[in-house]
Amino acid sequence: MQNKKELQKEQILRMSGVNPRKCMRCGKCSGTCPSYDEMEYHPHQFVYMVETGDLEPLMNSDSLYKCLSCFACVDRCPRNVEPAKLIEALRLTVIREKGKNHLKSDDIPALLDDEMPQQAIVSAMRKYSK
Amino acid sequence: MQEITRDVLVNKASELMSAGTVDRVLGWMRGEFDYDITPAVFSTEEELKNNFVWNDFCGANFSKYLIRETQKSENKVLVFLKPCDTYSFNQLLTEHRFDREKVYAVGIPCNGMVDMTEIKKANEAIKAIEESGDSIVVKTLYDGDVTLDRADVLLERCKNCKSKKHVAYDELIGDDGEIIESARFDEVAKLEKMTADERYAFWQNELSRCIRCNACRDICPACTCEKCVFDNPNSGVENKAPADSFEEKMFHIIRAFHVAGRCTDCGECSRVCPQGIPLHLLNRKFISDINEFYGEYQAGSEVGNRAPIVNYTTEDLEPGEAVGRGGIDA
Amino acid sequence: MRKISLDKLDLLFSEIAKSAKLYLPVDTDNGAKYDVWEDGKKLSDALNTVRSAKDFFFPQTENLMDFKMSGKNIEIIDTRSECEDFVVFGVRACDVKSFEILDRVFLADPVDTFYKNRREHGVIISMACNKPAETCFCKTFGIDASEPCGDIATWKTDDALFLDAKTEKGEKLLSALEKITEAAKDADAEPQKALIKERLARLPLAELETSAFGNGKTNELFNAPEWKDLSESCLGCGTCTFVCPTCQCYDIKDFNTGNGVKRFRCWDSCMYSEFTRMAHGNNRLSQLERFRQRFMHKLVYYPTNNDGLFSCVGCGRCINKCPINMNIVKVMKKLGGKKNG
Amino acid sequence: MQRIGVFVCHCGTNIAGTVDVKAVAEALKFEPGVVVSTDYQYMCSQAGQEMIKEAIIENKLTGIVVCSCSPRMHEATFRKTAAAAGLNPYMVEIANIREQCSWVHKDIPTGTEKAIILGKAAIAKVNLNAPLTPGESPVTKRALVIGGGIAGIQTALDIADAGFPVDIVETKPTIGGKMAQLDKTFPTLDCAACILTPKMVDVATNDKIRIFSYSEVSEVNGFVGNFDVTIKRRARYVKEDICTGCGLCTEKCPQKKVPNEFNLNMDNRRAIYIPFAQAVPKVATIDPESCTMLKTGKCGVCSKVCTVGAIDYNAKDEFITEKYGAIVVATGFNPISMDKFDEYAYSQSKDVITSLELERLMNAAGPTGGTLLRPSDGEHPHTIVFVQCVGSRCDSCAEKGKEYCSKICCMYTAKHAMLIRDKYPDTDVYVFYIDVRTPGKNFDEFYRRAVEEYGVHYIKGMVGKVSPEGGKLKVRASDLIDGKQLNIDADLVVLAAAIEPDKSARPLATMLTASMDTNDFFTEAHPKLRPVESPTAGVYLSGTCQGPKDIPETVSQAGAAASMVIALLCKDKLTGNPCVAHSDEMMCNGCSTCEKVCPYGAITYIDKEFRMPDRTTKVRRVAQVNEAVCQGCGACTVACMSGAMDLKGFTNKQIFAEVDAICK
Amino acid sequence: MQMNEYKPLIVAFCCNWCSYAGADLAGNNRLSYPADVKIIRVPCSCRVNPMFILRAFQKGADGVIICGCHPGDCHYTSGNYYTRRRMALLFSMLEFLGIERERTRVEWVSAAEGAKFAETMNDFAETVAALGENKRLEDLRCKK
Repeated sequence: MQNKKELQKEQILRMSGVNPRKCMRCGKCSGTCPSYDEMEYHPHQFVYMVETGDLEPLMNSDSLYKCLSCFACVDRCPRNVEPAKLIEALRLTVIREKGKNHLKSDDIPALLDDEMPQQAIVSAMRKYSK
Repeated sequence: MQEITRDVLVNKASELMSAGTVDRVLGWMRGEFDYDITPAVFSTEEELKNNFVWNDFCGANFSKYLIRETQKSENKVLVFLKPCDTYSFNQLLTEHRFDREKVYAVGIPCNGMVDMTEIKKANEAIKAIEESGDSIVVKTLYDGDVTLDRADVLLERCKNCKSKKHVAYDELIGDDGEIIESARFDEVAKLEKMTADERYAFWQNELSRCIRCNACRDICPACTCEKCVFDNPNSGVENKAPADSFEEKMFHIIRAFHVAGRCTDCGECSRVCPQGIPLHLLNRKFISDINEFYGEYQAGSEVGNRAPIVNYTTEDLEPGEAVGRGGIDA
Repeated sequence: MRKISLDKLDLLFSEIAKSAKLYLPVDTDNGAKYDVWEDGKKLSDALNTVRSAKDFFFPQTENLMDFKMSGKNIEIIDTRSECEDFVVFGVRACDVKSFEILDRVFLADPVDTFYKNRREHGVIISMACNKPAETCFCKTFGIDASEPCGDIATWKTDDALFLDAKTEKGEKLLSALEKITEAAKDADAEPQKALIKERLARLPLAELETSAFGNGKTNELFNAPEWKDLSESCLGCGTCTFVCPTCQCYDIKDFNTGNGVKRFRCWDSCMYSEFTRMAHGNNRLSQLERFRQRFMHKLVYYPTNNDGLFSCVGCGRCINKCPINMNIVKVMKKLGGKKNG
Repeated sequence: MQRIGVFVCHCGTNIAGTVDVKAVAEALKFEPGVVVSTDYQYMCSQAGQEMIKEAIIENKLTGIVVCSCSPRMHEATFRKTAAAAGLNPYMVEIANIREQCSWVHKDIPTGTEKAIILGKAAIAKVNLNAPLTPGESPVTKRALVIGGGIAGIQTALDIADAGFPVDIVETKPTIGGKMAQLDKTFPTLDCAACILTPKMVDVATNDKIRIFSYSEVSEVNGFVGNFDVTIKRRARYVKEDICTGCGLCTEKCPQKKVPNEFNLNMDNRRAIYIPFAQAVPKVATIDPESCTMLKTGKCGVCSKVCTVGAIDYNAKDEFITEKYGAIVVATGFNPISMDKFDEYAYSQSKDVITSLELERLMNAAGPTGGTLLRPSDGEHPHTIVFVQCVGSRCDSCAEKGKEYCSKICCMYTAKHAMLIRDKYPDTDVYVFYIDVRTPGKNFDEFYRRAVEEYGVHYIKGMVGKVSPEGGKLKVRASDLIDGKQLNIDADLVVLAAAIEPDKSARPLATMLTASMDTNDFFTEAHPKLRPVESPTAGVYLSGTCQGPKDIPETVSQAGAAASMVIALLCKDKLTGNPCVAHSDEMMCNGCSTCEKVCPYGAITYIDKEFRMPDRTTKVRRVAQVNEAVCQGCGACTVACMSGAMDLKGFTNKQIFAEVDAICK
Repeated sequence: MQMNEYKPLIVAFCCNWCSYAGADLAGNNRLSYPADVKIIRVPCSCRVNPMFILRAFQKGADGVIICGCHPGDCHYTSGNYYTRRRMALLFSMLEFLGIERERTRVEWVSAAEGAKFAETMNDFAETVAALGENKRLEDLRCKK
């Protein structure tokens, strides 16, 4: 029997289609991330920690919701690792645990303001409307 | 019944002969009965007028005759090609077997050819055969007239026609057709689903009838060797008659292997086998494997194509993976 | 003459099979073929078998002898086993005639002992052709399909089978069958014979005749220009030869089994490019020559050497089986001048 | 019938321990063709070989079978033995009864039985052996070097040094290649020109070497020792033999706005130009794309100023065909295009440059005269960011970049950083790296000096984005060790672009029938043991056309390639492996199937006239094997359905005989 | 070892550069495998004609194995790639005819893989022994 952690890791990898072993630890994802400063864990750490199975801190971290899903990391990764997809999968894993949704999609309209770029609204819907 | 008439072809041939484009015509010559049609070379309009036929029994594929025929003269020869014949035509060109410049190819549409063996299975003593639309009327000496549905008595290769499209011609009579999604691999798939014992029994029964008359080989447009290894006393594998059931298998496996990637699936082998062995299934097995392993490939679809068996990629599947797939059991 | 009702055919077969292996034509998916009779096997209604009956006396391959090597010694082993008696039932008139043609080759001096052995052990029960086919032309060669030869001749009517012994061998067998057959008058089979004769006369190839061929026509026909056109489409396969009841050419080959050498003979075909290859090469180099050889042999050379007997029996198998539909009829018509026009 | 001698070796107890050798010799006595069968302690010993020789002469043997160790061990030995006794060496077969019998089986009956069978198989084979003579072909004692960079130059010099004439074909107007564009070289920091230009002069003055500059190979025929190569000499509109290289024309040409490719388009040249001062040959070239005279027929300034009358506006491309014994490919590399790396703003800012461009910016002969200035405003940059692995080590699925490591970037970046810090100590230099790879003599020391002595900031992490903003380059990067995202305002960003083989390599490989890998690097005959030979005989590889290399490596390979060439050209005749394919023309139907599987291009087709038995003649297309090129793999023999193609020494019948003997 | 002492006859075609050397290395290291395995040396696995394989079965072999260099390592650069395609098609055909698929095998054995060679041969011999005698591709005349 696999323990829960391993199952969860496997599920995340399957959901995201990401193979973290392809990462060569260049850090370009983190070098490119616009939310870097907001994050406790950075894109390259996501990749590394998922690979080592260290999921708990990631799932408990706000960093999950700091990712803008802008896919800059996906675009620039030289190894096609696609960190954003991995983060998305982690986020979904958390959301699927009952009551763990960070925001409800109904809450979003109230948070909108004129300054907010359309892309952010779309990605917020993408993240929270599940 | 064929959609174009004999007269259209005779006129076309006469026209090309009198224009000096060609000086002879490879065509089908009438026989004693309605069905015993022989490939022949016509060199006068008179001969054409009297003896040229085009009907449901013109199965013969002329492509292979071009090898011999083009060497006879510097002048062009006219050849009528049914869609499936054009694939053999291209394959032979790919293998440099005749000079394209010496041939004037006229593509003609084909509604499928009728299998005389099939008709004779149920009807003996046939006086005459009349074609009318989708039916065939068989007039017998003792049992009166029998009307058959044409679709039921087509040659196997025509029931599973793979293409009504001509892939080579200088001139086309009628409209060109399309490549057809046929069920031609169904029979192969059916065999693959059997157990090994059943398959062995099937082939043992079929191949044991082989009398090594070599008709399959000699009609085959892919078998154009100057001398076949099975005829060459120096090849080390020459043999004449199957003295043991092994030799039947050896001959047919090696023949199928030699034409693998070159066989256009014209079906002549099965058509001519006097013992009714479904030899085309061996070739189709190779074709379906090639399609599955190395991507779709139709021999003869273009001149100069490189067959998958003389090609490779570094990622090909291993021979161990080629066996025991899908339905094939242990 | 004896007769047996058709519903008792199985009884007849089982009775014959008691004393000898019985072969008879049975239906298969691919036409009729001779098979060993056993309970349940039904006599085919087909006009004739796909392959001829010559296989019984002159099989496609036949072991002649074995050689065994030990050290530098060679031992020669006669592999012939005594052939058991057998009966072939339902042989058509044409095929029966073919045995006569083969006999003249194999039983003439030097006698082919392998053939002779099989011939002596075989009993031929022939059968008249109720429904001769459009491809039949036995009449051309003087064969009457309503009066077949053989050891026993038979006629099948709607309800009975008439049997008539023609040879000593046949009489012996027929008398052994007396218990299950009943006596009949020769006249009883006459209506059937008449029907067949009438049918034979109406066949499309009934008028085909041989006057242009036969003894001494070699010079006349050998260089005929028609050979070129006739042979043009010939593939050089051996189908006609191998279905032919009278083709009798064979090759002798050695096969090294690893434990010794088997010397065997197998059918050969004069249509093959390797036929009669000798030290100097082949003596017939073009398909025209090979094609001509086959028909000249049947229609001219054989009759020349055999009192005018043609070595074709008009069975029509080559007409049915040639991949390109070239056959002896077309040859005879083309070369036979006006008569066969 | 052969007269075969069988010699069973005891190999001390190596064989005799598990195989009853006397029984083997006895059993094999009666095999077909065997006239003598005997055993001996050590067949490979002097005495053993003498015994074989005597037996050959005494028994008039036509073939021998030695039952001994692996043919990989002593086949050559026994072939020599046979030859010494007047027997064709290819009439020898070895039955491997040691490695494949006595050593792997335990009990004597089993070992003996198997040894007998192996012996029988060898006898069955030798019965069908035919004496073989290796084919001979003459060797044209001239080499062709394709590419005139440091690799080509070194190869040519080494070959010429051995006394053989060499031609260099170079597409550019001058030889020198990439090295000529470099400023300094690692790890010694000597100036590239100082070490390269003397070699270029050596080439120019060496009477064994001809340079075909501004030329390319357009056709290759033939085979090892006998290549026929057609070289296209592009029209340069200046007569090479007359031009003195005075340069007057290049000063007077009114067309001044032609981007100067030698300086990577960072400055301009004229329509008539000499790429750089030390160019070899030092001859002007007119660029027909830019020349007003050639385009409109009006101008002619260069012709007027030329004192020797070297200008020829009517020049045409010329084709010359020359014979060569060997060909060396030295087509070199180029940095990959940065077009797909938008995140580094290469196309948006002039101040984002590649390392090769930096070389020119730092070079005294470069656009800035050797002072490091920003291309955009000519200001001195104070903060310089180096980005490593741009386009190298990318995932194969990624659309941009290459999968391999470009190998040279780590070292040249250390060099650049060090030079900049040395010359402009007020400059901050950051190097963003994934790994620093410095395997090479004095390489790591060199890198450490950059860090320790020159204070270059090496940061593990990658630059994610460069955005030009207010005259600065905002560099956003991660520092993986510190766990920080860095934002640096840089003045200059230098990209260590991956290198790729020159585009001319692929069509050349096709012409040479030399194989390439998926990245278009030439494949070597063996990755470890034959690294400078291509699998195609007579074609050798020099420098980066085979894979990324630095200068010392390139020069070593160039020398190695040269020595291979010299070894080849020293021979008057080439003797091949006689176990080559052979086409039976009578059987061949000319279908071209064998040609398709031949990895060496050894099969060609001719139309041959055959006398037919009926005294007519017939022209048929038939395959012919070039025995000098064929390596004897046998791929064609199986592809050939008619069995016309057979392999000498391993014929179909021989292998059938072995199978038969084994399966007895 | 089989109870009935039935010993399959196995023909191994080994390419000269890798697998034959691998077999030699197995010998050097005294790694045993059944004596029923008999090796035929060919220059390259691509020299193996399907006719050789059938001939071996005809003459009484119970299993045929072809060994060559690993893909990518062929001494002749591409020979084993052709082998791979040819044998994939041939083996699939033999299976189609109802012949036991375990009787034929292709294995890539390098010159350094003496142990793999011995293991492969042991495994193959065991597999073939489990199948019993080759009945489906036999030539009765060649039976002892």
